[in-house]
Amino acid sequence: MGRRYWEITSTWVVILAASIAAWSLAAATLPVPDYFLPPPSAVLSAFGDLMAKGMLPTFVGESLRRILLAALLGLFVGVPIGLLLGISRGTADFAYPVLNFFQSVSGIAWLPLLLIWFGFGERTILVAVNYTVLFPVIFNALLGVRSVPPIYVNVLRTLGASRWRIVRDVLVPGALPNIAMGVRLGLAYGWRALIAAEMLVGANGLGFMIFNAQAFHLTARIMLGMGIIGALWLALDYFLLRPLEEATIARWGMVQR
Amino acid sequence: MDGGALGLSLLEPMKGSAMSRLVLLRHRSVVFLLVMAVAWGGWQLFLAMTAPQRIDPALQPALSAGAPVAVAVTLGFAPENFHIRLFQSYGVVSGVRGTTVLLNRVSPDDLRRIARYYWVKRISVQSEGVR
Amino acid sequence: MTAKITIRGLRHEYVNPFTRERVVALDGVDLEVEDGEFLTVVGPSGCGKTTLLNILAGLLPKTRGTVLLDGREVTGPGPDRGVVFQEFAIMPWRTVEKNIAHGLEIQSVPKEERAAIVRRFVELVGLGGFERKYPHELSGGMKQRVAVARTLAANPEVMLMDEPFAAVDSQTRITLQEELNAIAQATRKTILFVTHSVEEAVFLGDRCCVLSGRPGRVKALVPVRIPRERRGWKLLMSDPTFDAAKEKVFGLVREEVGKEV
Amino acid sequence: MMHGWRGGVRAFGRGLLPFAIILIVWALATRAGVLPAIFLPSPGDVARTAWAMLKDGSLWINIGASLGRVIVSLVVSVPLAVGLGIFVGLRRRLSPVVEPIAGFFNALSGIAWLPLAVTWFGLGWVSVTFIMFNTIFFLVFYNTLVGVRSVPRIFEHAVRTLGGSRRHVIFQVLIPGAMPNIVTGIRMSIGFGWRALIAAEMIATSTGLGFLIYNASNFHQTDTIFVGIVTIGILWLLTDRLILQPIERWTVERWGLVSSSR
Repeated sequence: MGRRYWEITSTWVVILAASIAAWSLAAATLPVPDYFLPPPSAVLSAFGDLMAKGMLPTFVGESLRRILLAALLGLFVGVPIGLLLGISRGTADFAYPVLNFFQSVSGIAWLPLLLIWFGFGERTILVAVNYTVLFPVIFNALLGVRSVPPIYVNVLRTLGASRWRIVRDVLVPGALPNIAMGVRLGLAYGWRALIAAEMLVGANGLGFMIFNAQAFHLTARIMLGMGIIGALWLALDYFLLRPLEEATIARWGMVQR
Repeated sequence: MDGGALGLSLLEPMKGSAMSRLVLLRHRSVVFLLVMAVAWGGWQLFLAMTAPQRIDPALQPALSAGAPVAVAVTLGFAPENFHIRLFQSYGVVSGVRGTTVLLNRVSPDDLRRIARYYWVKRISVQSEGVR
Repeated sequence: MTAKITIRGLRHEYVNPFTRERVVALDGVDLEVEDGEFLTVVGPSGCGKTTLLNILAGLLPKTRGTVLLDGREVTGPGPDRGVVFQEFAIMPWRTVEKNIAHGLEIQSVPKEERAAIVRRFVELVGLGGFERKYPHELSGGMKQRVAVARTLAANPEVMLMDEPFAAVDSQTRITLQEELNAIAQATRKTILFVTHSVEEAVFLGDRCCVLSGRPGRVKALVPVRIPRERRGWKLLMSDPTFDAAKEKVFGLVREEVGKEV
Repeated sequence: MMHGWRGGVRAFGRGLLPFAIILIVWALATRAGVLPAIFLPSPGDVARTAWAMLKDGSLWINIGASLGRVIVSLVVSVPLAVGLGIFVGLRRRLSPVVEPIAGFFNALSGIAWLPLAVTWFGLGWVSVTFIMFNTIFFLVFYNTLVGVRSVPRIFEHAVRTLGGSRRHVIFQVLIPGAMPNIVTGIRMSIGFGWRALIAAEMIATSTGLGFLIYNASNFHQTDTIFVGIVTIGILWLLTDRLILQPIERWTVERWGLVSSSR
């Protein structure tokens, strides 16, 4: 196995070096205008430039603030709503088709309407992103409660548990894996909706950064922005979202559905 | 959606099997949050401390008086649209001279906020800056 | 008469890829299995029973020693050594029929012949009527019957079984043991059966090979002189020869349980 | 739980009940004049506009444009992504390295590519289709790759002890074993693909549902926006029922493998 570890890192080095070399070569030789494919060095200098001008921290800061706000809202508002809807069969059957429909219409599709209601401002972005995050969270929390195997509920009933205890000891823990998945899915949609909303509304943020850079043919900034968008999501996902999901599944070893 | 669908195993290809996944798991996300908090806090502290150096002493009386002032904000580079829009949120941008932005009717509090931007070189009284 | 399986001076070490720690699982194993013999292998947990079986199956490269089947060195997995895994390992995306026929498909046995063989083994393991079902629709016991039928259908020289009945309830376990006994009698196959249950080892085996604690080596070979025909569940209840053999093997294993290194 | 078509009708009816109630509440709110029509048109207005757009064909054109892009992108990128995902997944040495890279592009796929696409292909359907293509491709490719690499080794051992060669292992174990992940990848790629399409159509093209509703908002035609949004919702549910669930039922559910829910 040890050999494989070295083998993987060496393949890594080879692939990275080769792709950077190919990129620089293509940038230098391809018969296209410069702004079509800036070399890696141009992206690095764009990074230095945007840091020196204090623009990059603002763009990253704005985007992160919005997505983390949506995450908090999703967790502390979306999850409770989903659980409440899921607990009683009546509301669950009523809410399921509605939630399914509204979840399928992404936040971005609502953007034109939001522009009319809230205009080209921060509020439109926040509503669009939070809508995109909230519905998958609520939908999956409801799904989670409904998918708890009835055997657990019956066991507690035989022990004379009250409805509240059944909710606390079975329905909520049982729904956790779905809740974690719903949060991850919601934020994945939300992150993309945020980038799109920032492009359309033109407020500071990574979406705006790459969209605005395109207008001035600053392709190096576009590539830098894209790299950061991808890297930020991976960091958020790896450090916050996957642990959330693994903690719920790992603890109970439950397989969803 | 299974756990791996959107994530990746870039940073954990060869995890030691000795430590149980759960301990490592909690460790990883808590460290991330701590590092972010400390970095953010340190950064704000750094900005707060370096801010006064950027304000020209001549502006002190106007600041203590509490009335809006007209200032010249000198940057280390020619301002882009981004900076102009930023300054417009603090006062009225009356002109740009190379790397200096002329900003009128800035309240003392806003002035201190502008001074916190690390990319701002110096904030001086406008008349003197214009000559 | 040369032995079906000959093992001489077999040693196997596991190297932990991260900590470089070396664990000796088997050391100095010498064993011969006669043709048509039903040999059960039993020992304390961690004595390398499954390692021995995996090496015989060719799934695990040995560190040192020779392993021969009909005189030929064992290098990799092959149809001559059929394996029944503890976790069944039958394909969830294939019906019972298709799973049993899997080996025959690989050896490109013609369709009609395949169907006939599959029908024979479906009856032999008592899965009549379940041919069209998918694994997730079967009980643990039935899944294991599919695995046994699949291995037998491929007509291997030797059948290697790695604690196949461990994950099955005790009632089904006894019926599976009786069925395996009947199959062994009918097919005269050479079978090497690894188990942690002493009773199962004595009930099934012509001989019981007791492995010592880690590093595993052959501690003793206890013959069970009971003809196959008489091996039924009544035997388990009260039979002096059976009880004597069981006690002997149990004693040998108990000695080893406390001694893991 | 419902048997036969009568059960189906009752379930369908029960499914529509909530929407009926919402319609009624919506109608009452607009009649009561809570909000000016510009903000919230009455269901009647929306229905009339919808009917008008259906009659003059403008709705069909945009539906056709959007659906066309979805179908083309799916037909092109799904087979390519599955094929490449399996090909890379089988390479012991290559796949552990490609997986994180694919993970990165997977995290980036979608609307973030728009500015670069517009730089390369300019405004228009090429850029939009490119966005659809890369959203679908990377999601399916990554999931296929992860799927092939996560098939339990025990199945490979089983086939090899039956005398199976590498060919048997690939076609009889790795590909079917990866199916749950591949199906998940396809389902997610449709979800993300639709969203990316609508956003891209708003920015980079002059046909399609995204453009329709964005353009309508410039002229404060709120009723057209509602028609567009409802159409998007319905199209999504159709693609989900007609494309996705048959695939899922035919492959994964039939084998009883756990295919993660939405």
